[in-house]
Amino acid sequence: MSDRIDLYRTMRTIRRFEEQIVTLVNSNEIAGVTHEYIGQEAVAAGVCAALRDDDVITSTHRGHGHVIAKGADVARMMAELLGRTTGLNRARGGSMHIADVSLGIYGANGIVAAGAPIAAGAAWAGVQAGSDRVAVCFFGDGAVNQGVLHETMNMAGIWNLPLLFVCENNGYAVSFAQEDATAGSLVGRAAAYGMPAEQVDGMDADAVAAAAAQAVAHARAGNGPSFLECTTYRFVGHHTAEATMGLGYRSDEEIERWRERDPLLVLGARMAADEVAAVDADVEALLERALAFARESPRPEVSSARDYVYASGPAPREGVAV
Amino acid sequence: MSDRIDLYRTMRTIRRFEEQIVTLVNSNEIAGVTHEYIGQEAVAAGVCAALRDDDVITSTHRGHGHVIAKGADVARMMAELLGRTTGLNRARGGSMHIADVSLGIYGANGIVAAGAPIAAGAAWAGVQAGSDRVAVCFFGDGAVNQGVLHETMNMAGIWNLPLLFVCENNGYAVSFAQEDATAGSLVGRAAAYGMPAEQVDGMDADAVAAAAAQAVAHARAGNGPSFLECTTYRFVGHHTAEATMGLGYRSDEEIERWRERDPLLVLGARMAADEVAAVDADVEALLERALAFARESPRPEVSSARDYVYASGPAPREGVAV
Amino acid sequence: MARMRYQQALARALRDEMLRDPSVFVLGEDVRASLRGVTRGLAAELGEQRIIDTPISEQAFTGFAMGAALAGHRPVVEFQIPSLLFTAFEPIVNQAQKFRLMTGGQAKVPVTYIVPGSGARMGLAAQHSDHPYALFAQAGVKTVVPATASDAYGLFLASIRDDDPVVFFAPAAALGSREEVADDADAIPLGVGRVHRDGEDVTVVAVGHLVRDALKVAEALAESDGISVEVFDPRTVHPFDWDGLAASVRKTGRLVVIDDTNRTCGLAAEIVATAAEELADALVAPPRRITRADAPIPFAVELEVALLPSREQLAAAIRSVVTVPQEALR
Amino acid sequence: MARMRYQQALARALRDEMLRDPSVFVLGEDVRASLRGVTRGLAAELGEQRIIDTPISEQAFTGFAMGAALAGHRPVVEFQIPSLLFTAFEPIVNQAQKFRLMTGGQAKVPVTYIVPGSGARMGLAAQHSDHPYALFAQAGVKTVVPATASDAYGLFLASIRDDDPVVFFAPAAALGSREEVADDADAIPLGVGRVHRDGEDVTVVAVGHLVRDALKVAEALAESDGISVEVFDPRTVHPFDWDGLAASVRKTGRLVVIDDTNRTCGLAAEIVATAAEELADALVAPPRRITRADAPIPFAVELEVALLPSREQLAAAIRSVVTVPQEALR
Ligand SMILES: Cc1ncc(C[n+]2csc(CCOP(=O)(O)OP(=O)(O)O)c2C)c(N)n1
Ligand SMILES: Cc1ncc(C[n+]2csc(CCOP(=O)(O)OP(=O)(O)O)c2C)c(N)n1
Ligand SMILES: [Mg+2]
Ligand SMILES: [Mg+2]
Repeated sequence: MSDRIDLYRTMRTIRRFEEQIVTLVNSNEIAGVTHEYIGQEAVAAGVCAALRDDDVITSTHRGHGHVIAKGADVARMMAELLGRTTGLNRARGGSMHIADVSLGIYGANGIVAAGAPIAAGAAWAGVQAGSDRVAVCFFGDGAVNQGVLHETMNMAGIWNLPLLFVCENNGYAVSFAQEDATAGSLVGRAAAYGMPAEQVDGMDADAVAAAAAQAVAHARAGNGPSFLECTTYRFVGHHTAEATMGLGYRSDEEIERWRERDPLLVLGARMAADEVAAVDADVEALLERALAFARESPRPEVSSARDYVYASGPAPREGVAV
Repeated sequence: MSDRIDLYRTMRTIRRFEEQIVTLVNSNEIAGVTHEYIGQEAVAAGVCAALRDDDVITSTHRGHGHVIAKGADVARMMAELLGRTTGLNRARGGSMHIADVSLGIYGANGIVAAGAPIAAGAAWAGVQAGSDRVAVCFFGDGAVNQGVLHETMNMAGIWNLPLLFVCENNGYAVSFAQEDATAGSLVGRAAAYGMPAEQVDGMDADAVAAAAAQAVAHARAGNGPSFLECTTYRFVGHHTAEATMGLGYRSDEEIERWRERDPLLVLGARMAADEVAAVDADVEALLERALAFARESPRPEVSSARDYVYASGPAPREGVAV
Repeated sequence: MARMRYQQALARALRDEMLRDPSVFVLGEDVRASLRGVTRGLAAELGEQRIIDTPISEQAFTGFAMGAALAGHRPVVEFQIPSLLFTAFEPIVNQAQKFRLMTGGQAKVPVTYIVPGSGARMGLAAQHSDHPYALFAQAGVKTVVPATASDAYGLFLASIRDDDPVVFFAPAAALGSREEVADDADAIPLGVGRVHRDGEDVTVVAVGHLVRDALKVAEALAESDGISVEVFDPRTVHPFDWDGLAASVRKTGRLVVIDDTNRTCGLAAEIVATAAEELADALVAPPRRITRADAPIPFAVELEVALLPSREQLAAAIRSVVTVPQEALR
Repeated sequence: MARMRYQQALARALRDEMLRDPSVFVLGEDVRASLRGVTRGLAAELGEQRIIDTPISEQAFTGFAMGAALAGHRPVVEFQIPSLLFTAFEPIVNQAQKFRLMTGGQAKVPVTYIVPGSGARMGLAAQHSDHPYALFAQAGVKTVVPATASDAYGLFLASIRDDDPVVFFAPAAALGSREEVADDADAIPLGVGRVHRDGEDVTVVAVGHLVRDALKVAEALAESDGISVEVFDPRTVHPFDWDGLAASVRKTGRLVVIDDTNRTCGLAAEIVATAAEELADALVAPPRRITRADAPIPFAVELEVALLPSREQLAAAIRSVVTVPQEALR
C-alpha cells in the first residue's frame, strides 16, 4: 500500500542521509557537530505524513529528519551542511538552523523547546487567515522540563490553537535519563492543560501516522491542540562528537535491544522485499546526486559575511573602523 | 482558643498595616507603588502559622502580608517603606523587595514566580544540613503560567524537596481573569508533577492553617513537595495606583460579594467579642508605635548610594569620571 | 496639528497603523484594559483578536509573536516593565534577531517590542528601574528610544513597519511630555538623529528623557556662561546615526554624552569610543560622558536620584570641555 | 609544578576547592557524565549530592542556586553553551546580582556561573557562538574571562570563593592551551590584570583566547617592524583593572584593544571610552579597537572567521597608531 511505501521511503532517506552526514562530519567535510536522528525516523515520517505543504513545523537541534519528512530538498540540505551557497540557508544556518520557510519549516533550533511558541504563533496566524492549516512543534523528552513549553501549552489551550505537540521520548536528554529528569508522566503534563495526550509507539511509523492523522484532523476541525508522546530511541550518540567521549550513560545491551525494533525493519517487515529493495535503490541514487550537487556548489564569498542580518537599514558594522 | 487569636492578630495586623500604607502612598509619604494584601490575609496568616523561624519563605510583589505573618518587625517594615535607614532593607528595597533573611524571609519579589526556584534551593539546602526545615513559595494565580514555576515543580518532584507551593488564587492577574488565563485547573497543574495538590478556602484562616499544617508535616517527614490553591480575593486595586485608572475589569457587586467573606469577619465570628476588641486595640497601638518609629528614623545619606552592591571588591563606578 | 502627550502620541500611532494595516496586532499583559495607556480603547474599537491579553508568559508570547510574524503578521509586543525584557531575552536576541541571518534571508521578522515606561520612576526600586537599551544594541537588535511626542509617533510607526525586530523604549520620565504632532505626521526613518538645538562650542548627545535635561542645561549655560551647546539626539540607538554625530562634532570639536544606561559598556561608552577612534582629528578636548552609575537603583528616592545622570553633572562636564587646558591634548 | 591544559586546570581548581570547602556544589546539565570535562570524575569521587544533574530548566536551576547560596552554599552552575545565559538572564542579572543591594546588605549571593566553551567554535553557527561577557559587565555582574591555564585555575578558585555572583567565561578557543600551574597555586584576586609582555610603544589589551593572538602579533611586529608592544590582559572584565590599564598606557602612550564581543557597546568600547576620557593626556595617538563585527556568526567557517577579530587587523591597527600623523591630534 503506497502510504506505507512513502513512509518507508522517507525513513530510508533520513537514515541514509544521516549515515552520510556522520561520515562527512568525521572526515571534516562538514564543520561543527550534528545531532543524528538515526533510530527516530518513524516519528518524523509518521507525523509529517499527516501534514500539507502549508502546514508549519518547528524542529530541534536534531532536526534533519523533520526537515526531510516535511519535504525539503535533500540536495540543498546537503549543500547547506557542506557550507555551500546553494544550501537551503545559503550556508548561514548549517545543521542546527536548517529551514525552508517556503515549505512551512520554521527551522531547526539550537535552543531546546524554543520552537514551541514559534509554532503557536504560526498556528494562530493560520486561524486568523481563515485557513485550516495546523502547526506542529517537535521536541524531545528533555524539552518537557523547559518552562516555555508549559507556557505554550497553556496558550494553546486557552486560545484553542491548531497546534500539535510532538514529544520524541528517546529516553535521554544527552546523558540524563528521562525517568530521572521527569516528575509525573510526559502525557500527564499535557493532559493538565486539558488537551488530548496520547502515548504512541515511536518505532512504528504506521502507528505514528495513524495517531498523527487523528490529532491533525482534530486540530483542522477547530478542536484545538493535542499532544503525542512518541516513545523512541536514538541508536547513536547525542551528537557526532559523543562517539569519542565515552560518557557511558547507557549500555550496549540497551542499544541492541532497541535496534531490534529499528523502525526500518518494523515497517520493512510489512512490505514486499522488492518494494523495499526498489526504494532503497532510489534513495541511494537520490543521495548520490545530492552529495554531488553539494560538492559542486560554490562556497560563500567572504565579502558577504555581513549579508542577510537585517531586512532593511545599514549593514552591521565591521569589527574595525573603516 | 489561642491559635485562633494569633491567626486573627496576624490578619488584623496585616489589614491595618496595609490600610495605613494606602494612606501614606496617597499622601506621598511612601514613594512608588505598593500592592496591597487586603482581603487575602487568611492565606499568609494560616500558612505561616505552620512555620518555624528557621523555615524559609519567598514572597511576591504583594508581599507585606507574608512578611508580617513570618514574623518581621512591623516598625522596621514601616521604616523601610518610608525609606529610612532603620528599615529592614536600609531603605534599599522598599515594598517590592522587603526581606528579613535572618527570619528566613528571602524577600518580596518584583518578578512574578521568580521566588519559586529560590525557595527550592533553600529547601534543598535544609535537607543537606540534615534539618527538617521546609520552604514555602507564595505566588498568585497568574504566576502559574510562568514557565519557571513549572520547572521548579518538576525539580521539587524529582528531588523530593520539602517545598510547599502556595498559590493565592484571587481571581485575577491585574485585569486578566484566572479562568480566561488558565487552561485546565490550577491544582491539576501541580498534580501532574505527582505532588499532593489541594484547593482550600483562602478566606478562612482556620481552614488554611489546617491544610498548611498537614502539607508542612508532609514535607518535614521527608515526603516531598505539595501544592495548596487558596481561593481568595483582593478587596482593593492591583496596586495603589489602580484606584484612579478605572480599568473596569470587575464589578462592584463582585467585590461586595467577596467582602461578605472578609477573612477578619469569618474568623472574628468564631471569637468572643472582647477577644476581638482586645486584639484590635493591641494592633492599633503597635502600628502607632511603628509609624512613629519610622517617622523619627533618619533618611539615608546620599553619599551611601552605591553601598551594599557588592560584598567584596571595589564599589561600583559613579556616572562621572572622578 | 495637535499638541499631545508622548503617551497619547504612542496610542495614536498604534491606532493609525492598526487602521492602516490589518496585519498589525498587539500582544501583552493587560493590554485590553490598557494598564499602560498605549492600547486604550482599541480592544473595543478593533476587536479582541487584535488586542490580545496574554497570560504571564513572557518567553512564550515573545516567541509566539515571532511565529506570527513569520506567518505574515506585524506583532507589537508590550512589556509592562523593562526587566521583563530579561525574561524574554532569549526569544528576542537569540531567536527573532538571528533568524533572518540563520536562514540566509529566507524570512523577515517584523516584531516590535515596546516598553511604555522604561527607566527609573521614583521609588520603584531595583527591579523596576532598568533602562537596558544598551544590552539590545550590543546584541545587534534595532533599538529606539524616542525623546518627544512627535518622535514617539513617527518612530513607533517606523518600528512597526520595519521588517526586522525592533525594541522600543518609551522612557517613563518622558511619557508626560508634550509636543505638537502634525495631523499628517509620518514615519521617521530609524537611524536618523535630530538636532534639537544648534550650537558652536560643544556637542551634547542625549537620548530619551535626557534630551529635555540637555536642552535645559544648554539654555542655562548660554545664559550664564555664553557657551553655545548643540544638542544631538540619535533617536535610534541601533542603528546609530554616525554621520549625524560626525557632522556635529566636526562643527563643535567637543563632545559630551549623557546617557541613562549603566556606565560600563553603555551607550555613552560606544559613542565616546567611536568618536575617540574615528573623530579624533576633530576633537579639541577629550570627550566626556555622564551616565547612570554602575549600580542597581535603591528604593529611597534620594539614593535613586544620586545614581542617575544629572543636569549638574552635565553642566560641569560641558564647562570642563570648553575650558580644557591644551596640555590635556599634548 | 605541572604543565596542563586550560580545561584540566578548571577541573583541578573545582576539585581542589570542593575538597577544601564542603559548601561548594555543582549544578548543571550532564555534569555527572561531564559532557564539558570540568566535572570529570567528581560525581564518583565526591558523591552525586555535590554534582547534580539538572533537568533542562535553566531559569529554575539558576534561581535554585541563588536560594542555596542564601542558605549557605557556594553553588557552581555550569551552562553547556553561552546562549543559555540568555535563558537564565533574569535570575542572574535581576535576582542574584541585585539581591544584596535590594536587601541593604542582609545577605551575600556567592554563585559562580561558568560557561566552559564560550565564543565561536568553527561551524557551530549563530546560537552557539556568542561571547556575551559585555552584557554581564553592563549589568554590573562580576565577569571573568581567563586567558591561560594558570589564570583559569586561580580565577576559578577566586570566583567560587567570591561572595558575589560571578559569571566565568572559559573561551572554547583557549580550552586546549597549556601552561604551567604551580602545585601550590592559589586564588588570583578578581580585578587585577596581567602584563603578559612588556613593551614601550603601544599597549594592546586583550582578554581570553585573544591574548594568545595579541602575543603572536607582538612578537611578529617586534621582529618585522621593531615595534615594542605591551600586552595587558585585565583577566576580569568587571571589575576592571583600571589602574593596570592606566599604568601601561601612561608608559606607552598608545592603546589598541582587541575584543571578541560585538563592536557596539562591547568591552572594547568601554576600554577605549575610559581611556579617551581619563587618559587623554597620556595618549599620543587615537585609541583603536578590533572587535567582533556587529553580526551573528554564520555557519560557514569562512564567514565565521571573517567576522571575528583577526591578527592581521590587530597588526594593522598597531602599525597605524605608532605611525600616527601628529595632525590627527591637532
Ligand atoms: C535551553 C537549552 N538548554 C540546554 C541545551 C544543550 N542541549 C542541547 S540538546 C540537549 C538535550 C536535549 O534532550 P531532548 O530534549 O530529550 O532531545 P534529544 O537530544 O534527546 O533529541 C541539551 C541539554 C540547549 N541547546 N538548550
Ligand atoms: C514575570 C512578570 N511578568 C509581569 C509582571 C507585571 N505584573 C506584576 S504583578 C502582575 C500580576 C500578577 O498576578 P498574580 O500572580 O495573580 O498575583 P496578584 O497580583 O493577583 O496577587 C503582573 C502581570 C511581573 N512583575 N513579572
Ligand atoms: Mg531525548
Ligand atoms: Mg492573582
